[in-house]
Parts: sequence; structure tokens; C-alpha cells
Amino acid sequence: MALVVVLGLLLFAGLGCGGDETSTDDTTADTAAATETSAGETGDTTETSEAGGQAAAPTGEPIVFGAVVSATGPAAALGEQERAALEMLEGQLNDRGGLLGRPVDIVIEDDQSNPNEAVTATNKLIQQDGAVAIIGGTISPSTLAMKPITAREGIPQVTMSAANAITDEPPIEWMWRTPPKDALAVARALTYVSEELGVTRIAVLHDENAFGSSGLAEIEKSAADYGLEVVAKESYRTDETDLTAPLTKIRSSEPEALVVWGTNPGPAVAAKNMDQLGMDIPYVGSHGIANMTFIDLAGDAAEGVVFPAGKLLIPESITDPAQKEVVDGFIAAFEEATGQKPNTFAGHAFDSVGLLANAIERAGTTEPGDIQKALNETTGWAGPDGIFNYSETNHDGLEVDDLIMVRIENGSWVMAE
Amino acid sequence: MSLQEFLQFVFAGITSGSVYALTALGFTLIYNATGIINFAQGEFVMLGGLAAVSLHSGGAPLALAAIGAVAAVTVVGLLFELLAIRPLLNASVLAQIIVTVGASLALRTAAMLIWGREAMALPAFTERAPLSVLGATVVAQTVWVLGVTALIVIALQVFYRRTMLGKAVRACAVNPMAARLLGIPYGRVVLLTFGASAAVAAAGGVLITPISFMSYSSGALLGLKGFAAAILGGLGSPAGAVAGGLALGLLESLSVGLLPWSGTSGYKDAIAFLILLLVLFARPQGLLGQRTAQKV
Amino acid sequence: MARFGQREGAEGAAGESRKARGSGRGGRDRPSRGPGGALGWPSGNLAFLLFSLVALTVPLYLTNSYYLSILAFFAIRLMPTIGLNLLLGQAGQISLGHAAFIGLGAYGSAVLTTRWGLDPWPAMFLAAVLSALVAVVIGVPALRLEGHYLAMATLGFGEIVLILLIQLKGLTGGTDGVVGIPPLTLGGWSLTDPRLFHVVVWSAALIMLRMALNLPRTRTGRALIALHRTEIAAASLGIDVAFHKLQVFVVSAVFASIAGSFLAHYVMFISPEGFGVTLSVLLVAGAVIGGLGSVWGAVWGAGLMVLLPEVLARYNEDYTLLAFGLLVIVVMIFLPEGLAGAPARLLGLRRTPHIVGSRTQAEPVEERGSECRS
Amino acid sequence: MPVLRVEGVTRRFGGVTAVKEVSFQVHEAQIKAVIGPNGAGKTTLFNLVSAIDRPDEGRVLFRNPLRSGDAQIDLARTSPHQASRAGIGRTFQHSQIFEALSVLDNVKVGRHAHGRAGLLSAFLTLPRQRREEAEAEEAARQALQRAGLGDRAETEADSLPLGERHLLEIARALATEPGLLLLDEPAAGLNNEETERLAETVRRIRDDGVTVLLVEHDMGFVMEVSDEVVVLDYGEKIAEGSPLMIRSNPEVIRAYLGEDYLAEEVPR
Repeated sequence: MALVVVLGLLLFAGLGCGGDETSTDDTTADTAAATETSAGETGDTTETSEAGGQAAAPTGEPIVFGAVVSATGPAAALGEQERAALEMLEGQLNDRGGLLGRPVDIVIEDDQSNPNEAVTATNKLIQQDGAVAIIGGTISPSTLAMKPITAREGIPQVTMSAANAITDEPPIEWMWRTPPKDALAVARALTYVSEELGVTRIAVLHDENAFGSSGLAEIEKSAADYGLEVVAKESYRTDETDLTAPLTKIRSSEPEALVVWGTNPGPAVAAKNMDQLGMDIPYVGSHGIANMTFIDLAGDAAEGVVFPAGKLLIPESITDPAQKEVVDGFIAAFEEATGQKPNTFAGHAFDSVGLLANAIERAGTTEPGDIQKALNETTGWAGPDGIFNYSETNHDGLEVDDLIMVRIENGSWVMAE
Repeated sequence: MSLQEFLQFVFAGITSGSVYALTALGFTLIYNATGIINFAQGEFVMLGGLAAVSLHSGGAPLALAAIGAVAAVTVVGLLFELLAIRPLLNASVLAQIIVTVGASLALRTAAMLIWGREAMALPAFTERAPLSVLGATVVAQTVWVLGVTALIVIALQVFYRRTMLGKAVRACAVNPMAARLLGIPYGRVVLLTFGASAAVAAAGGVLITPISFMSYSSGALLGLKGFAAAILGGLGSPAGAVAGGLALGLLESLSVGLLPWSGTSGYKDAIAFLILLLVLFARPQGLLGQRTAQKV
Repeated sequence: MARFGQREGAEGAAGESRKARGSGRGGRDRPSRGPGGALGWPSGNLAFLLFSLVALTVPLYLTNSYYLSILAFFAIRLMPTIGLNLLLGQAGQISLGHAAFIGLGAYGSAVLTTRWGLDPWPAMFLAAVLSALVAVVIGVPALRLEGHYLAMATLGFGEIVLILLIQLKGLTGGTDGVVGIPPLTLGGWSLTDPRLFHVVVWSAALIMLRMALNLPRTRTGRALIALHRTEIAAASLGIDVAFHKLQVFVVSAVFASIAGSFLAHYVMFISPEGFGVTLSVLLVAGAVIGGLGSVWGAVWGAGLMVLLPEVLARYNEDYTLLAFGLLVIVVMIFLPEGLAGAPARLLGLRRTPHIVGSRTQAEPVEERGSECRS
Repeated sequence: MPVLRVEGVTRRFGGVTAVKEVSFQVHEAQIKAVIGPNGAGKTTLFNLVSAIDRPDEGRVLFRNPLRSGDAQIDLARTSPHQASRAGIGRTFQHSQIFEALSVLDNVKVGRHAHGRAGLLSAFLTLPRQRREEAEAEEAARQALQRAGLGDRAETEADSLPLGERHLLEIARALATEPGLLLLDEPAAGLNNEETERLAETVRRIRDDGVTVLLVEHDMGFVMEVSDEVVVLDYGEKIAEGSPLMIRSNPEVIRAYLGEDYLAEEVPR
């Protein structure tokens, strides 16, 4: 009986929910399309992306992208802008005539930063909403939990999370990635340590969460390649109150630089504690502190901290003219839509949608196999995260050069090199 | 290990330990009056810190922000007692545990909805270079924490030892019926206790935010560590709570420092919890306490 | 001799008042009634048969794997909730560390299959054995403790297991989790088909439900209800209190472990963060909100845990935890029988007894008195 | 050979000596009462005899007369449930019935030690479970008969009046098939009629061969049912003998009057 009740409520919730979303989406799309049409001019649908904002109103069955983001829960700081970007991009795509002349519907599900919810959400997106491709998840555990489903169903999945395992462990036939994977960020940071700092003895202080320990694993694996020796490694819990104990232990092994791999607030505590202890070795952070929160928390202690980041953080660092144009357009549009500056994660969302749209246009169909083939043929596609080159074996797309090293000076970011 | 390093570990332990001690005090207060362990205690610490951050960033001077935060959280504590604890004062231990656990869930989530997820900072009470002893350093804020903790302990000791109400509360905390027979307005005592406990917790939150920052999720771990500290010190004794807190902090930091191999700090918390379990199993009355926690 | 009687008045009154404290607000102090307790459910087999029939035939008319995955999580959530319902409702013992047993089951299955190449079913079995052993090791000392201390001890235990899952990287993959966990198979059929999986996972959950429903009207079940009300009286009737508490603790751990194994083989990926205190607390919250007075409460609680997020998703899923926290408080105060007891209560059919045990149950009256005297 | 031999038993709580070097014996099929002013240590003594508590000194030796094969055991080294299994049944001063269960189920709890069906049998409703359940029901109904509650089996326990609650506790204890039945203030709070019914029941139980040790304040009840009386004061035995002897014992009278006098001086 309870089951009947639950089922009933589920149907109610599900249908109601779906209904709501569809209707809002439709309205937005319609209005947007209407506005656009009034602007006139018709373009060839296959060239819509170049055609900019001047295209025919898309018609017919919408093409559904399903997205799983962590809009709530612990990882919401990452997922919030992803959601905002996805919502904006849906409108943008439809304004430009949709894809293949059809409207695009990006259905966004929140996994609450919980991999189990990501499973339910992915099933819903594929079964209920008929998604032709999946975007997400925000966090690596969700992506890894979704991976068997998309692999089983044979639906392309473009993830916005960074763990190496996502594309290192088979199967990867249906999985592509937009952010620089952890190994890439580590490679960028270690390059800086060995080439710019010119030291050999490093210590690692890392958050024991997935982000931090994956960073440590990658550092330990590749340190030797950069002529570096890890002389000490200590971990801490994300909500640790004081890190002077592990730092003191680290100090006793006399490293020449400290690599801190974690997300806030730990790295900020570490920066303050280093100040307190009078440790004046260079502090190299991770892309996990590529946000104002770190500067707010660490205050003066943040000065001089160096970390790897996507070029979106300092748009002036972009040298490739095509990428510059795309990124400038994205920043302007995002600021107009949300009133906020886009962060790295918004960039991941942009790249995910862009790469998929690009592949579908080239494929000319929404058949999964064709999208798969087209994605693998992606070359030189420029977005906020960098220049993407996928192949059958490379589903990461980015290179070390797509990252820059950033230094904190006077409470803001400057290029470190 | 050099003396300087050893001292540094001791200071690290004292810094964390003083945080635990302050949290433990709140547990002690409520336990003394009601026999209840408030599983939401850590959340009051968190609320204190975040409220102070809000007030301070809203333009209030630090001292005013601190006092305002303590006052606000005290009100929350009083409401908590009236709305959630009062109806269940005569109910089973299990019901009381579940209600405070539920409250901690609710308070934490509410805090997240109000303040968001990012950790927030507060400036140190006195801006000055860290104090240095034989090369080992400790931030001035730790001294603040220790000082206020000492003040609270002294105040509590005076209350329990010198005032009629304090004596009555302490003597018959385990038996509210007897307290009623002795003419003590039991309901009011419990209400005051929750208010006082929330105030102490909030003060702790305000004091530690400059050291360790504060976010909506900080309360859970603080609560657990604070309880471990309270148990170590023997539930019921304010001085014991402080001793337990400092002991726990020292144990943690020395376990990081003394274990010879690298990468042991991940087990720091496990060590703290293991000690909690061992103490509970072997000596539930705590290392310093006398009251029995076990059934016959 | 009449004077004697007079003098006794004092002690009698004090005794009564002590008792009054226990029973407090009208009937708050009693352990659960059996499944036939009319707690919103028709008693006995009929309700169970109907429920089973509905649960197992769902895939016939529902093929949408979104709904099926919600129902699969319902079943997976139901298993530990049944265990907690027995532990809390019948035996009156709390555990704030049961997520650890789900984690042990999930990791046991994951590690045994991916690293040591075992088949999923034996892996699930071995993981359950491991969980049972751990439950014995932790239960023997912990279950001697009274309410608050037991709660804290189990909380600490849960934290330790979580830390070990994170730190023993060689075995568990640390925070990266374990990928590539094989799905369950049955007679050569892979249970990746959501409909097949549904039938299997619900069969397991229903078996647990049936077993739990059988319990209250048996020797063991009555022993649990008795020791919940008063351990001393139970012991005086020949009940080995420690043994029975341990037994139900182990059973609840095994149920949780099996749920964890199903989860691992269903999601095919696990990572440690899902097995923390929040899950433990949510499980207890679910069990309480569902209702501890009847085993059916577990069904309500687990259903709500799975359903509420889906409904609240329209607004903001962060409200889910807030709702659960507040619901627990409200239920505890106004609806001590939980959702399962709500219909009967609302209809005024029956004042059902409270389940969470009396304050005095664990306290020897004599000692308590002497403490205050001295 | 006596059923129960209390030998030099002492029990201290902190600085207070609740029971001090108390010795006495209870013989088969006898009703023995322990009386004494408030705080005299009666309940402590009872807890020692039912193995809920352990003496600091002395022995509490018990031999079950109804099971001739059983050896004598020292209750000071026994756990409560083992004491029950050895043949000690008890009731409590403050009603400790299981309100959530029916009267019959309450008594069935008393059959616990006579069953073997474990958790597995319970979960799976194995044949053994069904068989034992039937046996338990049969025995429980008999025990209810003996306690004079035969017609109340299907009632909810929490709807019983106080007098019948006490009888229920007795029935429950009888279901364990005790050789020695300990009654902790069975007549407390009962009206005359209920007390009379209780006295009848207790005598009938004694006549069935069950030895009874009781603590009681109701002197009328004690004098009516007891074969022998032990008087405690401040934890020490001050008198022992037949009700008639106790009634006129000057020590006893002084103990009670003295206490009374004290009680008036210093109100509690």
C-alpha cells in the first residue's frame, strides 16, 4: 500500500516536474525564438553556429541534452554556475536557430552532490526525457556513477569533472571531458615548480577528499619526471581547524616548496598557519583555490601564492584569437544573463554544450553512434577551457598549455610567468 | 625532534584543544542540569561564528558583532529548548537524543541556506605577530580562546559551588523530580541552561572563527570532538571539560608529530575517535569524572 | 501498627514520583506493539501479501528505468531502515553509526569482486559476515552503554570506519572510490536490466520485511520488547539482555551491509563520502519519522527518504535535509508513532503506545535514589 | 536444607553501608517477610538475592527445591538472568509490567528460559518456533490461573488496575517456574479487597511448594501471610521470628518509633 502511495506520488512528482520544466523551457525557447525571428534574416541551419544570432526559429521535435549538475549539496559552489551557464546556453542555441533546425532542450537535474542521485537522474534523463547526450556530472563520483549507465545505453556523456579515472579507466567509448584533468593541473604546477622555482625538494599537503588525494597520487606518480622529490606528504580533513601540526612535521623534512592540493577552506588555513610558523618557502596551490573565497579567507597570507588555472580566470592570458573571441563573447553573455563573472565551472558547461552542438552539426543527425564519431573527430575547437582535440583514444582534449600559472598579488590575480 | 618542534606540536594541540574545550563546556552545562547530551551543540558554535561574521561584515565593530552574535544564538538556544526540548523533558532518553540529532540536521541546513557553503573568516581580536616561545609560535587569538575559556570555567565553578541554585542543579541534575520537591523551578532551570549553553557555544564560535574559519558544516565535527573532550574530562565537570579538550588537542597533534612516518595526519581524527571509544568502553565516567554512565 | 503504614507513605510517594517521571506524558514509555498493532496497517499476512504483490509486479506495468531506479533505491534504503526499526523500536537501542555497515557491505562487495575476482553473490555474503563480525566487536562493549553514550560511541565508530575507508587507499581506492564493480547476475542473466534488478532487490527487501514482521510475536521479539521497557525486569525473567541486544544489533548491521552490497552492484561505483554521519542520521530520522511502533514504519520512513527529495527537487534539494530535521522533531513531539501510526491516531481509533522507551528503563531505581540522597 | 542461605552479607554504596552482615535462612515452602523502616536496606537485600546487585562481602546460597538435581549456587557470583534460570523469580516494587503487550504476552516473556527458538526460528517461523509458541501459551495460561488472573489473558496489560498488575507480575514470575519467589512490596498501593486477594494468592502459591520471600510495609498483610519475619534497621538484622514474636519485640518497636520521632524532628 505504501508502495502504491509512493508510486502515485512519484508519478505526480515526476510528471508535474517534467511538465513544469518542459513548459518553462518551451516558453523561454518560444519567446527567444520569436524575438530572433523578428530580427529577420534566415541562415543555413548547418552553419548556425557561424551565423551568430541570426537564424530561423527552430521547429520540430526538440533535441534534448540531459545535464546532471551538483546545484545543491556540498559541491554546489561548483554546480551553481554550471546550471546558470546551461540555462543561458539553451536560450543562446535556440536564438541561433537551434541545432539541425530543431530546438534544443537542456534538461537539468540536480544530483545534490550525491552519486546515487546522479544515477537516478541519468536514468530519468535518458528514459523520461529522451536525452541524446548527457552532460555532467559536476563532481567526479557522480560522473563515475553515471558512466556505466551511459556506457550501457550507448549515449555520449561529456563530463565536467576532473578525476583521472574517468577517462583513464575503460570503458571510455562514450565519455569525453571538458575540464583539464587532475593530471594536467598537476603537470602544470610541477612544471612551474621545477622550471620557474628551480627547486627539487617538495612537500605535499593535501585534503583527504577525492580532489586532494587524487592530486597527491598524480604528484607522486610524476614528480620524478620533473626532477622533483616528495620529501613529505600530509593530509588533512576539509574542515580542519588548525594545520600547524602537519606543517611543523613537513617543515622538519626541509622542503624547498610546499604544494597544497585542496579546496577551501583548508588551503587558506594552511596559508595562515605558514605565516604563523614563519615558513617562507613558496606556496604552490591547486586550481581548487582559483576563486575569491581563498583570498577572502587567507587575507594577507594569500599574497604570493601561486596556482594553476584555466585561462578563463585571466582572460587577457588568452593568446589564440579564435579562443579569445569565443571567451569574450561567453563572458559578456554570462554577465548579462546572471550579473556574475563566469568561473571555471561555467566554462566547463559552455565547453560541454559547445562541443556537443558542434559534433551534432557535423554529424547531421542525433544518432548516438554518429555523435560519438563526430566528437572523436573534434579538432581545434576553442572554448574557455582551451583548444580541444579529441580522438578515439584521447577523450581529454586539452594540453598542459591550456593552463596558466596565476599568482596572487595585492588581493588579485596576475600571471605568474 | 627538536624542542622547538615539540613545542610547536604542543601549541598546535593547545590551539585545537582550546576550541574543543569551549565546545565541551556547552555539553557539560546542559548535561549537568538535565542529563541530556545535546547533539546539536556543535551547531550552536557554528551559528555563533557565522552570526558574528555577518554582523561584522554588516559594519558592526568586532566587539559589538561578537556580543550580538552571542545574544542572537542565545535566543536560538532558548527557542530550541522551548520548542523542541520542553515537550520531551519527561520523555525517554532515546526521544531526546533523536530530537537533538534532528535539530542539528535542521540548524546546519538552515545555516547553509542563510550563509551559503563557503567558509568565512573574522579578523583576529588583536592584530599582532604570533607569540614566539623558544622559536615555536602561537597566534594571539589562541590566548583569547584560552582566556575566555578560563573565565567561563571560573564563573561556572562559582555558580555551582557558591550559589544555591547552582548547588541544587548540580546535586540533583539526575533527578528533576527531587529538584521539584526541593522547590527548584525545574523548567526555568532547564531553559536558562540551554540559553547559557548556547551562549557559551556561540562565544566559542566567535572566538575560533579567526583561527579556523567557519562554515555551515563546521559544527558537526566540532560537536563530536567537543563531546569526546567532555567525556574524556568526565561529563559534568567544567574544569574536566577543559582538561579533556586540551588533552584531546594535544593527543591529536602529538599523534601527528610523534608517529615517525610521513602521511599520518589523515589518521588524526581516527585516533581521537578511538580514544573516545576506549574511554567510553573502559571508563565511561571519564578520565577525571566519577559519575557512572553504565547500567548495572 | 498503623503507624508503620504512615511512615511508608513518604517512600511510596517518592517512588511514585520517580515512576511518574518515567511514564511522563501519558503512555510515552512503552515499547512497540507487534505488527498486528493496528498501526495504520491491517495486521499479519494480508498486508504483507498485498504489499509484496504490488512491489514485485511493478515492472510489469512500469518500464521506465527512472521510476525503477527510484524504487530500487527505495528497496536499498528500506533494508537498513528495517534493521534500525528493530534496533530502535523493539530493543530501544540507538545507533548513529549504521552508515558504516552500509559502507562495509558496499566496500566488501566492491573490493572482493574487483580486486579478488569473487562473484557478486558470494562477495555480498562475505561482506555481510564481515559486517556481522564488526558488529559483534563493536556491539559487545558499546551495547553496555546507556542511551547518550551508546549514541556517541556508535557515532565515533561510524567516523572511524569512514576514515579507514578513506585512508586505506591500497584496499579501498581512498576517496577515488572503486570503479568497475560488476553487476549482479542471476542464472546467467545480468541484472543490469532495471526490471530484473527491481525484482531481485525487492525480493531481498521483502524477505527482510517478512522476517522483521515475524519477530515481535516470538520469544526473541518479546524479549527485546521486555528489555526495552526494563532491562532489570527482563533479566529477572531469565532473558540474557546483553545477548539479545547484541543479536538485534548484528541483524541490523547485516541488513545494512546487504543494502550496501546491492548499492555497490547497482551503481557499479562507490566512493566513501556517501557513508558518513549524515547518512547514519538520515537513517535514524527515516526510521523515526516512519514510526518505530511497527515494522511497517520502516516502509513509510524509507519511502519518505526516497520520495521527499524527488518532490522537493522542484524547489531546492537543500530543503530536504532541513525538512528531515524538522520532521524528526515534529514527529517526536506530536506523532510519536510516526507516519505508520498517523492514520490510527488521526482517526482517533486508538491511542497507540510510544515506542522510544521510558527514561527510567535503564536506571536502577535504587541507585538513582541513593545518588541524590548522598 | 534451606532454600536460601544469606550468610554475612554486606553491601556498601560509597560511604553508606546499606546492608551490614545480614544472615538468615528461608526454608522450603515457607513464606518469609523482610520488614524494616524506610532505608533499612530491604530493597538492596532483595537486589542481592535476585543477583541484580552483588554483595561486597558474604554469600547468598540458593538451592532450588523443585529441581532435585540442581546444585547449590552462590547468587553473589551469578548474573540476574542466570539466577532466574536457576529458579529465582521476582516482582518489583514499582510495577515493571510490559504495558505494550497483552497480559498473556507479558506472562509468555516469563517462559523465555524454557524456550530455545532463536532469532532464525523467529525470522523464518520454523516449526520449532510454532511448537514452542504453543507450549509457551499453554504454560502462560497456567501461570495466569495460579495467580488468579485466568480470565484476563487477552486484556491489554496497561488497562489492568494496580492490584491486578501486581498479580500479573506474580504470574509472570511464576511462569519462569521458580523455586523461590521474591515479592517486592506486593501489597503497596492496594485496597483491602485487593490485598486480601493477594494474600490468598501468595498462600496458594506457597501451598503449591513455591518458597516465598517478600518485602512489605503493610503490616497487616505481613502478619497475615508470613510464616517468619526478618526485621532490618539501618542495614542490620535486629530481629527474626514468627509474626507474633516480632509484633512484641521491643527492639523492633524502638526502631520504628525512634525513626518516627526522628522523622518529625527533621522533616524530609
